[in-house]
Amino acid sequence: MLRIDCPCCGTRDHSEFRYGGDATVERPACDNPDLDAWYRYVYVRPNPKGLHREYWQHVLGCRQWLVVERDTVTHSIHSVSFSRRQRA
Amino acid sequence: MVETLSAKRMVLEQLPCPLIQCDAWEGTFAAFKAALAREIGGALPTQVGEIAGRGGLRVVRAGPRRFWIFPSERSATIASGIPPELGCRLDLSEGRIRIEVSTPDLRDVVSKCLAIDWDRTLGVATFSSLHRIPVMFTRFSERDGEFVVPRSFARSISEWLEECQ
Amino acid sequence: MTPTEKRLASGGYLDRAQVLKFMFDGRQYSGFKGDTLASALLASGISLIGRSFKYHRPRGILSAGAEEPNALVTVGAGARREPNLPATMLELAPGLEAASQNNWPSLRFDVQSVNSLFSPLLSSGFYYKTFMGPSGRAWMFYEHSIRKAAGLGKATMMPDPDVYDSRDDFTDVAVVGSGAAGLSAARAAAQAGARVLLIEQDFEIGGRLLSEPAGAAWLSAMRTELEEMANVRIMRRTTAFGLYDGNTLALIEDADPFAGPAMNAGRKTFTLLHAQSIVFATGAIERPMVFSNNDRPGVMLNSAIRAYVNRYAVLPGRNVVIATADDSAYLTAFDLLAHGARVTIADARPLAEPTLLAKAKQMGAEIHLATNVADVKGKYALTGVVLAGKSGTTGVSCDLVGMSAGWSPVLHLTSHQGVKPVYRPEIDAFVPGQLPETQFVAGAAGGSLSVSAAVTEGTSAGRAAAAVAGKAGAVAEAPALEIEERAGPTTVYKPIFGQRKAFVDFQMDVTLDDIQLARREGYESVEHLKRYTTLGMGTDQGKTSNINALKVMAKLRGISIPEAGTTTFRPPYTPVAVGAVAGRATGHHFRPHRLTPIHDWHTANGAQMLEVGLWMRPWFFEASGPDVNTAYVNEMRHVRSAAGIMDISTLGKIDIQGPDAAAFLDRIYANGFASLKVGRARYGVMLRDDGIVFDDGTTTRLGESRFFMTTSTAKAADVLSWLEFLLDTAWPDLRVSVSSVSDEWAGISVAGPESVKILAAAFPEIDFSNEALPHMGLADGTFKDSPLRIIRLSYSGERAYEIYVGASNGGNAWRHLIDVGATYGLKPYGVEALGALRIEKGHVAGPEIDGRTTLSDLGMGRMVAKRSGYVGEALSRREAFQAANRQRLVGLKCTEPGKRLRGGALLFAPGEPLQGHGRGRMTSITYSPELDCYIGLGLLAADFEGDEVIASYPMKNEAVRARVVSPVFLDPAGERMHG
Amino acid sequence: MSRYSVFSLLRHAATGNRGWQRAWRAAAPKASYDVVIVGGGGHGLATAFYLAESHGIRNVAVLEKGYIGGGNVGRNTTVIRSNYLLDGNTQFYEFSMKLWEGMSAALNFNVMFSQRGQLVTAHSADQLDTFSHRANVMRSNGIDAEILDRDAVRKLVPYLDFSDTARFPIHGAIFQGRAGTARHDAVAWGYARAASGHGVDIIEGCEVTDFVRQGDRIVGVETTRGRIGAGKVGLAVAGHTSVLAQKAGLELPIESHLLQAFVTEPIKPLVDHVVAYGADHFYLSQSDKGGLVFGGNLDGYNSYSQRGNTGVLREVCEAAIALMPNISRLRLLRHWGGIMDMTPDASPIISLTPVDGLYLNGGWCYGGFKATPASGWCFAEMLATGETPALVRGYGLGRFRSGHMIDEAGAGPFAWLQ
Repeated sequence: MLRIDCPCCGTRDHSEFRYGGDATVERPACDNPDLDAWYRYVYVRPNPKGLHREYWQHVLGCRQWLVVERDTVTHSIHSVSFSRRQRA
Repeated sequence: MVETLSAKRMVLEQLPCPLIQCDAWEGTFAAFKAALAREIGGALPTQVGEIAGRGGLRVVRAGPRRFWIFPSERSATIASGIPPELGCRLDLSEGRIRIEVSTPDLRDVVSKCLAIDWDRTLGVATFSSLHRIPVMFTRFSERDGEFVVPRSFARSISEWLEECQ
Repeated sequence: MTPTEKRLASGGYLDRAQVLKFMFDGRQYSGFKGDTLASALLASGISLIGRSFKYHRPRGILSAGAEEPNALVTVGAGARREPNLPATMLELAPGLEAASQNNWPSLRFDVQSVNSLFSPLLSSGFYYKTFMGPSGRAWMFYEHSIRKAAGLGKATMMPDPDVYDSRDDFTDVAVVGSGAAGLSAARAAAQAGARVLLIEQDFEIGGRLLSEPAGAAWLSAMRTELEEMANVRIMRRTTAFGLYDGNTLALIEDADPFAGPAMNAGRKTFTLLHAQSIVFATGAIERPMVFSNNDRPGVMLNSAIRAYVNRYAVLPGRNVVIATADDSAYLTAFDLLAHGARVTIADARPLAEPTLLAKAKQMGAEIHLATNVADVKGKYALTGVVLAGKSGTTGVSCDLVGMSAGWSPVLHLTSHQGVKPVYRPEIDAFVPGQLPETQFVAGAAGGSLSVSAAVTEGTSAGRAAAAVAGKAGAVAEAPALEIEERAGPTTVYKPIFGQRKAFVDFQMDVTLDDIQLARREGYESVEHLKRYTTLGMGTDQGKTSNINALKVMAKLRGISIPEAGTTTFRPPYTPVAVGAVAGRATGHHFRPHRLTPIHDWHTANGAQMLEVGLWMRPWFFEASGPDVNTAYVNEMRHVRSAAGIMDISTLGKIDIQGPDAAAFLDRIYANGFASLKVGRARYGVMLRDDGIVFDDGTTTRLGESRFFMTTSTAKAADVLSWLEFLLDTAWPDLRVSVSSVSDEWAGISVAGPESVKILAAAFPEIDFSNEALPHMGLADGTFKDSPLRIIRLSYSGERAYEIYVGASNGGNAWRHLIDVGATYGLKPYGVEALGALRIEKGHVAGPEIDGRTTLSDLGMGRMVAKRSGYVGEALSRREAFQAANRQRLVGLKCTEPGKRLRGGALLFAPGEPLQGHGRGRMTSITYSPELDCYIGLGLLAADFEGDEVIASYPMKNEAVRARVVSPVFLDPAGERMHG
Repeated sequence: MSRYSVFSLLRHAATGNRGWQRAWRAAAPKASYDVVIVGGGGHGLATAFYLAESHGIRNVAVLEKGYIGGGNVGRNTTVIRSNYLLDGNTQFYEFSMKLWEGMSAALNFNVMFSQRGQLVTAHSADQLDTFSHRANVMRSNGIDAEILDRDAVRKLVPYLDFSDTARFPIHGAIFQGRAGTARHDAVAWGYARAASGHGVDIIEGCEVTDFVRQGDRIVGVETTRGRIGAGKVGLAVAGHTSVLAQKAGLELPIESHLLQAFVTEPIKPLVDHVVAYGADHFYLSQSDKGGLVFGGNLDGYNSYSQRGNTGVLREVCEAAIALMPNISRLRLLRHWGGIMDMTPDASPIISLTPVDGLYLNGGWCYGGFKATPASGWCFAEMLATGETPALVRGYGLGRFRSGHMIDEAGAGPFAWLQ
C-alpha cells in the first residue's frame, strides 16, 4: 500500500482513498466553450516519470480531496495538502 | 455461521445511533465554531478524530469543517440555530448503527478489520475502512470498543466481527 | 549405519520427552518435538526424498533452511493436500503425513527418470525448437504431455476446509531475523523505548546460533530478556516475505501445531506490518559447489551438516568428505570429528588458515589442499567421490559430502523496493545497496559474517531504528558472545567447466551445460539466462543458484560478476498460501452484503433475491409465478391494473444544501435546476467532462437552499465523489455541502391506478389530491418517529409515489403499506418487473447509459438546447457526437407472431447481409402484456432509413423482424401518471 | 539462420549441443538505417520482422535500452483472445488472432500458442445479456464465440465455486475456444531471431536519449551508443511512450499505470483454460510449467515502478479463492509489475504524428500482448507506406479531439479506471 498522510486523519493505506489523477491540469471555467481547452484538460497528460502532483480523496475517512506530491518511480510521497487550501 | 467456542467470548450489540452533522462553509469556520459551541454549550474538539463529551452528548471533529454530534437520543433542536450564512445542519440519525463490541480478543479482532495502529485508537474516533466500508471506530479499553457503521452494512459487519473472533 | 546410530544420544534443541510419530510415503517413523521433517527423516536413515523437476533424478536434503531446492514433499491428503513443501522447514508435528512427489510409480523406481538419458535432447529451451508441425495446432497435441510431465506436486480439487487470517499490524521497529544480529537489534531498540516486533521464520529463536553449541547460553539469556520486555513482541513461524511501499512488510505466519485446536484461529496468518523502521538481520545462505552429480542424495551444504549435528542431534554421515572454498567449513569438520566421524577435507584453495589446518589434522582429518570434488559416486546413497587435485584424481569413499562455496547474504527483502544489491569482491558476495533512512541491515545480511560483528551491528542498528521512531532511551552494551568463528573466503570460488551433470539450479535441473548453451545462443543477459533456462524459477526462487549462475556467465563472457549483472528479487521471499492473503474474505464474505431496511420482509415473503453490486434486491416474488419470466409479467400486469409496491431503498441519495446549492445543481446537471420550485422534483441528467452521460435521477427542492438528489444504485458512490471533487478542486467558492443520505432513508415506490387510494389510507394526514400533490410534487410528514418524504414520481408510467421514510422505520412503513394496501390489491414486485415497466415507458437505464452514449443519443438533446455552462457541455459538441450515423435511442416492436426479441441482438436493414457490427443493437427488451408482444429499446444509426429492422441474434441463430417506433410505447401523453 | 526442427535438435544433441548459433546476431549500430524502431519489446521486434518480411525493408535497427523482451512482453499474463465488442477492435484483434495461429511456423520458433479456450463468468442474467451482445458481434464478424449456461460452465470447469456460499453465484459464461495463451518470452525471441535472420540489427543496451531533427523533421536518434540516423523513426516503447514522445515535443493522452501479475508454485495440470471472473477484476490460467498465472486490476495510480503493491495482492487472492476455493492452499511464488500506457478509452494508438518522420505505436493498456503480431504488421505497413492501414484507422491520435473514442468498458477518460 501507499501510505498517505492525510492532513487531518493521519497516515492511512491508499485503499482508503479514491484516486483523482493529475492535479496540475487546469480545469477551464464551467462556461468556457473552448473545445481545445477542454480537450487538453480532459485528455492530455504530462505523465511525468518522477514527481507527480495528483488528487486523492480520503473517501473512507474525512472525504477531503487532497493534493499529493508523489514520485512515480519510487512511490515516495513528498507532500500532502488539502485541495481547497491549494486554491485559497 | 459456525458456532465456535470463541464466539461466546464476544458480546456484540447493535444499537441506534442518533447523529447530527454540522458543516461550515469555507471562510466561515471561526464564526461557525463559535455559533456551534454556543448551540451545544461547550468547547469543540480541535483535531479530527478528537472527541469532546459533555453529559449525554459526544462531539467529534469529522473533517476540517465538519462536526458530528452524537446525542443520547434523537433531537430536532440540537444545533438547529446555526445561521445559514455560516454553515448547515443535517440529521443523520437513521442511517447508522452503533455496534458495541466487548471481547478479551479485541486487539486481535480489530487487526483483522482495520489498518489502524491499535495503540492510537484509545478514546479517539477513527474514520477508516472495514472491508471497504466507511466506519468510525472508537476504543474505550483493552476489550471494549464501538464501530459506527452504515445501517445497510450493519449485519454484514457484525457477522464479519463475529467470524474474526 | 542404522537409524538409531544417526540420532545422537544427547544435545540439540529437541524435547526428547515428546516422541512424535509421522508418516512418509506410507511408512511410519518417529522423531522428537523440535525436529523438522528433514531432520527426523535423516535421523531415521532416509536420505532419498524426492525427484527433480525435469530429469526426475533422485534427490535428498541439501540444506537445513528455506533455501532447500530438493527435499520437497506433499503434506496432507484430500482437501488438505499441500504440495511442494520443503522438508527442511516443516516442523515435525503430531500426525504429520508427508509423501514424496513427481515420481511414478514410486520414489525409487520412477519411470520418467529415463528423461535423464535424453538430457542432451532436453537441453534448455529445446521446446522452442520443435513441436511446430505438421499442423498449425501441433503444439496443442504435444502440450498435453508436456504439461503432464511438468509441474511438481498435485493440488487438491476440493475447497479448503481451513480458515486463514489476513490482518494489519503496526510497530515502531520491525526486526527481521532472530540470530545474533536480530536479537541484539531487538534488545537495543526496545531498551531505547521503541515498540519492537521481532520476526523469525523458524519455530525456534536463534537463527544460525542454534547450530553453535557455544552460543547456547548467550542465546538463552537474550531470549529470556526479550520475552520479559513489555514493548517487545516476538512472532515465530513467521516469514517476512515482502517489502512494500511505506515501510510495509508482508508477513506469513504458520499456526503453532502444538497449540492444539485453537479457537477459530487461522491455519496461517497474513499480516501487513507497518513499521516506522526496519532492521534486516536476515543472515546469509551458504552456496553449493558445482561439480558432477553434486545433486546426489547425501551431498549437503556444510552449514546444514552443522545444523543437523548441533541443533537436531543427527549425525548424517560417519565418513564425510568436506569440500570447501571457505574457512567456515572447518567448523563443520570439527563438529563431525568430535562426534567420531571420519573426515576428509578437500579445500579448493591452495592455502587455508594455519590454525584451522593444524586443529583439523590434530583431530584426525585428512586434508587435501587445492583440491576439488570432480564427481560423486552412488545414485540413491553415496559411496564415494572423485577428488581432483594438482597431482591428479583420487577416489575417496564416503557416505556424506559437505560443500561450501561461500555465503550469500539474504538481501531479498532489501531489494524488493528496487534498491540494487552491490557486489563486494572481498567477501565474494552481493550485499544490500543504499537503503532508505528508515531501513537498516545488521550482521551476515550485510556481509558481516562474524558473530561478534553481528552483535555490534545489531545493537547499533537497533538503536538507530528506534531513533527513527523518535525513541532514544539509553541502550546498554550487549553481552559479549564469544565463540570460535571462521568466515569469509580467501579466494573466490570459481566453478570448473567441463563437468557433466553439474547442477547449478537443483530444483529446475539447470546444469553448467545449460548455461553454456544459453550463452552460445545469445541468452547471456542474466534475465535472458533465467528465462531461457528457467534458472531460479523454482519454489526456492534460486536462493542457492543465482550467484553461482552469475559467476558461470561472467566467466563465460569474460567479464566481472557485477558486469554480468545482478538479479532482481521479487516478492515473496518464500511461497505464500493464496488463502492466507485472502484471510476471511472468502465465500459469503468475499464482499460485504448490503441490505435494505426491508430485506427481512422480502426473504420472509418469497422474494428471489439478486446481487446488484453489493446490494441484495428482490428479483421477483414467488407468489407472482414459479419462474422469473412468468412472475415479472404478472407483476407488471398487476402494477398497471391495480398497484405494486417496490423496495427502492438502494437508490443513491444525496443531501445538498447551502446558499449556492441551486447554482451548483445548475452546473452539474445538463438540464437546468435553478428554476425548480420549492416542493417540486425534476428529472436530471449528469454528463462526464467528456460529454458522455454519467448518471440520471430525480432531484427535489426541499427549500430555497436545500435539495434531495437521487442517483442510480450503481453510481451512488461515484456521483457523490464527483460532486465533492468539483466543490473541493474546481469551485471551492460555492457554499454547498453534499452528504450521502443513502442509508438514512428507506425508499418505497407504490405504483398503479390504485396507488393514490393506498397512500391516502396509509397516511391520512397527508392530502394526496392532484392539487395538493401533483405529479413531481412533494409532501412531508412523519411516520412513527421518523421523517417521511413523499414525492409523486413515476418510473413505470402509472400514477406513482416514492415514499422515503427514516430507515429505522423502513420495515414498519413497508408492512404498514402492505397491510393497508391489501384492500386495494397491492402486491410487491421486483427489479425484473421494474426494468420491464420502464421499457414500456421508454426510460433509459444502465443498458443505454453504458458510458458511450450522449444526451442526444438517448433522445434527450432538447433538454439542453438553450443551456450552457454545464459539466460536459464543451466536449459534447465534438464532431463524432454529431455524426449522421450516430446511434440513437429507438423503440422496437416485434412484428413476427410467436417470436421474441432478445437483448444484445444486432440490428440490420432487411435484405442486408447479417454481418459485421450492424446498424445498431437491442439494449433492453421485455414482453409487454399491454401490447401483447415483445418490445425493446435499442440504439440505431440515425441515418437508418425505413421503419423495419432485422434483429439478428447469431448465438441462437435467430433473425427477427421488428418495427422501429417511438421508445414510449405506452401512454405517450402521460395521462396515467398525471391522472 | 539454421532452421529449428526435431532433426536439428537430434543432430546437435549428438554433438553435445556445441553447434548451436546465436538466436539473433549481436549487432553494433550502423551510422544510419532506413527505419529505426525504438523499443525491443514484442511490438518493436514484430514491426521489424514484418518490415523485412512483408515490405522488403531490411536496413532496419531495433534499439533496446536493456535486453530485448524485458518490458511488458516478458511481464504479462500471456492471454490471447479476440473477444472485442466495438467496431475497429473486433477486426483488429481477430486479425491478430489469425497471425498468432500461424506464428510458430512463420517464425520457425515455437511460441507455444495454446488455443485452450477462454471463458468469462457471468453472475446475473443482465451480465449474460451483455456477454451475448459481445458474442453476437463476434459471430457476425466470423469469430468463434459461445454462451454457456450455468450447467455448461460447470461441466467445463467444475472446480469453480458452484456452492451455496458463493458470494456472486455463477450464472453462465462467454467462451472463446480459439483464445488461449503463448509463451511470452518466446514471442520476443522468435521475432528477434527471424528479424535478425532477415538482416535487421537488434541492438541491446542502447538507450535513446533524444531525437535528431532537420528542420521539422526527425532524421535520427541520439543514443547511449552514439547518434544513429534514420529515414523514419517508429516508437514502440510501451510504458515509456510519454517520456520519449516528450523528447519529440509531443504531449499525449496517455498515463503510465502499474499492472501486476502473479504466479503460483508449479503443480500438475489443474486448470485447462483461461478463466476470467466476471464479478471482479481477476483471471487465471496455468502455464505449461505448471504455475497458475493470475492477473488483476491496475494498482490505480500513475507509476513507472515495475513493482506492485499489497492492495492488489489482497484483491487478487480474494478473487482467486472466490472463483476457485480449492486453490487456497496453493502458494504464490512471485509477483511483479509492468508499466501500462493507459489511454482514455483503453484502446491503443497506432498513428502518424504531428512530427514528420515520427510514428507512434503505444497506448496498449493491458491488451498489448495479444495484439503483438497485428500491431507489428500494421505498424510495419504504416512505416513502409507512410499511410494509415485500414485496420488501424480507428487508432489515430486525433480521435480524442474528434470524439471517436473506442471505449470498450465505457469507463470514460480516467486512465486508472479503464
